[in-house]
Amino acid sequence: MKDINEDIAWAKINKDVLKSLENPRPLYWIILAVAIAMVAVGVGCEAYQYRVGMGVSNLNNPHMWGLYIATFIFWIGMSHSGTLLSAILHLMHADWRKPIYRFAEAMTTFSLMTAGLFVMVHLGRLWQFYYALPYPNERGIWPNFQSPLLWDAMAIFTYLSSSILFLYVGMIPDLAICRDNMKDGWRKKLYTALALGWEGTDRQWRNFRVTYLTIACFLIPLAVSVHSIVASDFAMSQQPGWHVTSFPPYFVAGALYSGCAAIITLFIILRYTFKFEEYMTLSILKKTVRLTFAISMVWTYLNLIEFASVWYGHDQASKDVLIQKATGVFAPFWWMMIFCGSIVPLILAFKRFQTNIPVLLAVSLLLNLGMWLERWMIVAPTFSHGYYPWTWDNSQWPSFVQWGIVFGSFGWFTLLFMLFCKIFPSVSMYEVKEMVYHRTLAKKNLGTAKGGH
Amino acid sequence: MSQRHLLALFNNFEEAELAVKELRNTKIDGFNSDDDMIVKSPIEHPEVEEFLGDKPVRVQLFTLVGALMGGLLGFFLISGAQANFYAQLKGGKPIVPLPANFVLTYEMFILGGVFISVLGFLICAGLPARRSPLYSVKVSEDQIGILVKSDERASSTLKAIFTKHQAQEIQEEAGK
Amino acid sequence: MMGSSFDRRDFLKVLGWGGAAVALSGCGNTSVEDGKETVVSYSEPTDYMIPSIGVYYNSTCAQCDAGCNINGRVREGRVLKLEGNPDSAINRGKLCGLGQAGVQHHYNPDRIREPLLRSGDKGEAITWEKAYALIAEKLQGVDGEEIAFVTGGMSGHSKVLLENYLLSFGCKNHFVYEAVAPAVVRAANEKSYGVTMPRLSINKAKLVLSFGADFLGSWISPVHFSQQYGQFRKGVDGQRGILVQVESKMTLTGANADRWLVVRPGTEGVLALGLINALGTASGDAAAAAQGYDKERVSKDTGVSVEQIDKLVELLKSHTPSLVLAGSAAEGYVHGSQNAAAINLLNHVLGNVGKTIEPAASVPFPQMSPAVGGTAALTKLGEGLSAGKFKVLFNYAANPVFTAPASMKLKDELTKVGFKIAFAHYLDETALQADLVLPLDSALEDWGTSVPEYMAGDAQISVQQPLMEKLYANTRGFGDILLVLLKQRQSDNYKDYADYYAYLRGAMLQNKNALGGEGADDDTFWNHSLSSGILKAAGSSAALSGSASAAGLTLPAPAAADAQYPLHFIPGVSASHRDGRHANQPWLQESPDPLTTIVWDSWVEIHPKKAAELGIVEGDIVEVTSKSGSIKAQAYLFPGIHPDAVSVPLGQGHEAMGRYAKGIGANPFAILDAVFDKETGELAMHETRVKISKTGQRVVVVKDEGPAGGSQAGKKIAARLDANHVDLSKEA
Amino acid sequence: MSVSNLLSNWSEFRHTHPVDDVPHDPYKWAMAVDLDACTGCNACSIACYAENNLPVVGKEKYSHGHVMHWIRVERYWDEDGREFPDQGAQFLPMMCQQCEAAPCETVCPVGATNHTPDGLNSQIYNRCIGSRYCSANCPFKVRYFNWYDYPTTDDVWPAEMTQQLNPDVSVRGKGVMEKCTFCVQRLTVVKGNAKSEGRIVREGEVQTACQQACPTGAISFGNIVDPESRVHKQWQAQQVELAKDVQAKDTGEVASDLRGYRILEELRAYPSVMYLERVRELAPAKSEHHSA
Repeated sequence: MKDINEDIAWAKINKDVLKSLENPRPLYWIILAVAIAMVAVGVGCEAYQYRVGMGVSNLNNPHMWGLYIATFIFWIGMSHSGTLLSAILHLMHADWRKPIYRFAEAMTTFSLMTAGLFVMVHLGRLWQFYYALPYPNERGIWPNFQSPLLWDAMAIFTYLSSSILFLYVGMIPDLAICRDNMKDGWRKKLYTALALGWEGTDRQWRNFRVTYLTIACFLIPLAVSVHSIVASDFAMSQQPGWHVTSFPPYFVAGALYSGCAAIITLFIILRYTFKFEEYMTLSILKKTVRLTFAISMVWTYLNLIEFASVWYGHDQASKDVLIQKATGVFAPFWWMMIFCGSIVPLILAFKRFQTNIPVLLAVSLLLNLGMWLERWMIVAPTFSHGYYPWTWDNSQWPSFVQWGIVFGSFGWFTLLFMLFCKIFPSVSMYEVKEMVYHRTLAKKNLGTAKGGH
Repeated sequence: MSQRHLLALFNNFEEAELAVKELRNTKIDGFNSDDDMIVKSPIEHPEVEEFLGDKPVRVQLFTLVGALMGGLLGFFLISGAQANFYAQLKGGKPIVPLPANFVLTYEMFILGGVFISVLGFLICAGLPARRSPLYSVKVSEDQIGILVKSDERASSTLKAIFTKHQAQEIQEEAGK
Repeated sequence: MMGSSFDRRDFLKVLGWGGAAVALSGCGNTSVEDGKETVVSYSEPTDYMIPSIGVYYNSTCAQCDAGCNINGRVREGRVLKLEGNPDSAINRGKLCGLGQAGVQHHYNPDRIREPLLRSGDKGEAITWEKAYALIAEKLQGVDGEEIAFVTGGMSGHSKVLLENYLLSFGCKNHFVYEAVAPAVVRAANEKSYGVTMPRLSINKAKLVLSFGADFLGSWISPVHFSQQYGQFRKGVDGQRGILVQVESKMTLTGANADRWLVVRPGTEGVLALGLINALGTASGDAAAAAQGYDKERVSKDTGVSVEQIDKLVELLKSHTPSLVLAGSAAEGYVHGSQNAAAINLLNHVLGNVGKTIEPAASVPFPQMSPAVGGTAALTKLGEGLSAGKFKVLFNYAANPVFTAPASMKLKDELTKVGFKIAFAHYLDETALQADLVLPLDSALEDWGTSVPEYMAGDAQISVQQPLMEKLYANTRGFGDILLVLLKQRQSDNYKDYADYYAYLRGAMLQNKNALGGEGADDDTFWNHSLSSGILKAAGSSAALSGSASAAGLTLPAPAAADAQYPLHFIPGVSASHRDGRHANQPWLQESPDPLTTIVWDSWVEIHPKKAAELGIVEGDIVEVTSKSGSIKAQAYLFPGIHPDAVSVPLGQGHEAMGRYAKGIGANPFAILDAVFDKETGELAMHETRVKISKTGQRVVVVKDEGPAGGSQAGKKIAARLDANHVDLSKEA
Repeated sequence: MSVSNLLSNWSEFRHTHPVDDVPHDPYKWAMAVDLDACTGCNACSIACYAENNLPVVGKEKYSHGHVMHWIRVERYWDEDGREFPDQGAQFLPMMCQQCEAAPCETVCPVGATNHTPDGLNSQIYNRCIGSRYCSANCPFKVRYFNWYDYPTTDDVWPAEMTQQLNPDVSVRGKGVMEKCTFCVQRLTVVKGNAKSEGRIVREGEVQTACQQACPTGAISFGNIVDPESRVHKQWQAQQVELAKDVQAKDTGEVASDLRGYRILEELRAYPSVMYLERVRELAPAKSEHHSA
């Protein structure tokens, strides 16, 4: 299988990546237009809901959260892939991450920004959202620091800001390349400002390495904590089906899973759109696919653990919720989730499918669908079948407003991502060079190849 | 005596390494190899540290301070707010619930660590910086640059060393 | 101030004390309110109107005929909430949901605000002068027999004025029409006990056996009975009261019974006689009447098992005194009077008469005592209408166009009347047929007195007083209107009374000695009357006739199945909606029906077994067809109903009235067959037979109950204990 | 100063307020509902609408589960497969249970729902941002969210009907959570009166709207700290203790004639509402199938 060509000229790397910043193909504009249209749908729905009231979403008592929080978890989950690829694999010196970690990190940032929107969207009084911020005020009123929702807000803020910093710090050498290669214009100014005067001096590199490593070290526990805290929204509550000890690891596994699946999807799309075949090689894809398969099995295992612990436990209410999931009104979606999340990834175990682009695209989309369903199946059945039988409710379904906003969120993510790809290099040039350099060195040391570039 | 800047570009890291080593080993009048020499490279070369001499990195210090400050700030801000706001009684919970507060303390620990590390990075790396007088876009592409500052009298010696090690290009500019 | 021509007897009659065995003192001061109370300074507030401080005024609830005494909270001149008057013997500080909703009647946005004169299909607002002139004009030269006055149940001084007004024409056509009233039971009581409305002491009974009397929901005086029920459950002499309800469709009372016995519709009397037979303590004609009603036959006829009859007999023997009640489910048949008589006979046999059934006090002023009615009046009205007898028809506090069976074609018959005047709060179905609609004050802005039909304690007259200023300048109290009309007829007799308030005050002061005001000066007495809201009258109570007479008591064999209309139709009477006059009060619409938890709609109750047979599931729109018509409503599977019966609640299905009532549900009055009780001529409400068919439509039933239905899913939510485990009389 | 405050009052702050060792003093409002007396008539619910300015949402919104009744009367049937419910139905008025360790309180991100010193579970409408986490975590689902702006919705309060609104209770706009308050506006008034007279509120001085309306007197309400109060006596007689999650009745160590219980007590929310079991005569057949 073709991997990155070690003989590739460094200047060509620069040229190829920088090319992706210019002259968008028509396909790019089409995607952008579709994304904007989707955002418009979401914004319209939200404006309607804002004006008329949350009732138009057809949420009700007991269905308090519906798709909003389900999709919120979904996007939070997506964000974990970037951290996985850049931080964890960075620490593990897995150099194959290098051509793809940049867009994965961007994905982290943008999916967090999308997830944050859902926190806002689900608020009954969006215009008072700042009450949840801990700002000093004359009356001495603070938010409730005991609320997992506040932890959530804090964790997301920390995660988002750290991810942006991580993304940015890691991009500084590339921004300098952009600066050096741009003609005058707004781009030149932008890159000049953002590159902070980076010249690749030994002092800069020295501090850069330590800082990058340090942030990576912080990001890993942070990522775990973020999704654990999101899981705490549920696990710390008292509701049957949510009050589950294994929720935090289950959520983290689910997050990595959906993130990896999304990386496969975006990998394929970027590879095609920007003609990055030389960098986003099939060998990298294969590794990503194998990683995804492994995580899918972890997820499946945690799923089974959860079911089993509920099933063999004494909490009848939780058991009822589980039975309800498998047999009630949500059963089609629940079984679909099992199918997409645990059965479909088995395809990835077969070598010939690990590099089959059309199959992988389809599979990765199905995996994401499964993971989205998983989040919905966490949120909705518990609401519909809680502790109090009188208020059970399985007849209310999300209205077009909920669907519209969920739909819009995908447009929003795509929009941010597409803009990013045209403004910032989505493949890390300096790290690809490093990768090539180190591989060359390794080969040279083995005496199998001549060095130099 | 006026100062001069010289930037030599090398195609190859090994050649640059040899040039640096020679510069450091050669006693040249009007040139201090510890302070007046900067290596610029398109990628990170950890080996540079070995041949450029021991230059400590202090970002970790910022990290430590930042993380500790973040954690402490978080804990005391939260506990203090809770302790001064009596209306927020939560049935069945103490006014200052430690386990709950540890979560945010932890988040603040990380937030402080990351933010101050980045601040430390900027300070230690001297960023944002004014661009140095001699720069070539080649160093962000594929060449290694060695920027030296010396008295005018030393420049010819330096040039000779660079040329010896197959420097592709030598730029020269009067310092201020 | 009294003219010499003004005869003392007439004077008494004018004021409502005619027939009163009381001495009258001299004339009182009838000064008119000078209006200074209407000017309020908030900077120097009077003690009854301090901003932000609520003050409470006593009055009388007009939402149903129980006549509970209420206590209205008024703040800044607005009445906000109604509570029960704690000093009332009727409701003792309590108030039902229907009573609570009285404020929504008062503030209802759909109230009529101007007198309306028919002009084509529209009502044209006119002045009161014009309206009065018009009435005078239309009554010119009309004979007393050509006037019809339809009202609901009435009492107190408005009844006095009305009777006097009709008397001025020599008119005897006062049709007291109550669509939902225990009229047959009244007649049966009269026969069995010698009084129509004896005092019932549920709280003294150790066992209450109710044949379809929904005394906790809608029967006679539910708030009073609910209070008694509370005591009854705590137990008498350490023995907890047991409630057994016999009916074909579960009422709210049935839902609270220890034992709910479902009987074949119409066989309540059979069961009563069967119990007499099984008790074996009866003698004379009671024993004779029960002759042949052995357990097996009774069980076969009624569908109640022999074991249950045995258990019931055992309970009746061990729990004395008991109380047997005949309710609307028993009386609603062609043989309703017989049913009620048989049930009342059981009280005699059990020796309850005089123990739990006692004579009620009655006010010594027959002119003021309640004029009660039923549906028999409707028949007479219908006859008069179809004969084209009436030139002028007045309608007050009744909605016959809505509540009369459609087969009587009352709406069409009304067109034969020359001029129809409706006193109304809303443009309801009857008001829409009128030529002149006179807007009434709400009960919370009007003056009045009333005498409850069911006298819970000592004889009392309840005072109704405005709790706030009138909302609309052009509404009038019924008493005020009558006074004006009376002045048109007999100006001399009434010329001293500027308005109904002056009349009431004058009337009360005239008789203050008999109303507990002896020795008090007029103002003190009057203020006391208003502040207490209740005037105790030295009442008398007729003795009950102690002997059980079962003469002429024969019950028909259970009705044979009707092949074409196989199901009994049971119109449900709910505590909130009664005959439908309150359908425009949104709290009542949104308050779930206690048993089905359905809101804002009608429904067809059908037993799950029957539903399975017919392939009906919840939410199916079914058509209920009788000989007289059909209605469509959503099906609700309800275990508390006889499988051969279906039930639709009354009160919905308005085509007019207001925004909250119009177009909601279906009106079961429309499909009632015009079949009457043989003795009293009352409409046999439960006698209609129907068939049901699916229409193919299905809706989601809007109700509070969730998909779990009435299940607690194995959780301890509403827990229950067996009676032999506890002694409630010891509890705090 | 927060840190000194924190340090000086540390031990106090570490109390688990108020369940174990810090009793409410001088007030702790509590309720007892006698299901044996409750007839399911709904008077309580309508009285609550009148007292607390609850919006009437109408059929359409009711069908979507947007009803706002702070006290709802639930109707349960026996589940023993009988053809007819020959022991009647079971009714249960359900309102906010004012839990001592309320699951809703801890999760509110902005602290809009808190525990008051007199043991109520308060809701601050102005502070609420509508995250609905409280309701999500409420086992009884007795919190009601303003899905629409009811004051401006057609036919909820037409201009005429606004005059009925109780000025002591704010009308809630869209996006805030609300629930039963134990008629806190009434409590505030009597507490103020009592304070100005230098005493505590006496038994019988205040009633909740539902209690006041209830025709059978099934609801009793009062200050459970006051030994004279009926609620105190009832709880004591039933051996139900506020801060316990297993009562004498459940342990089986005492006579079985106790009928006080709290709903979903095993969740350790410590509700302030005690229910008294409904009592019924044994049915002649299938008597063992009662659903307690």
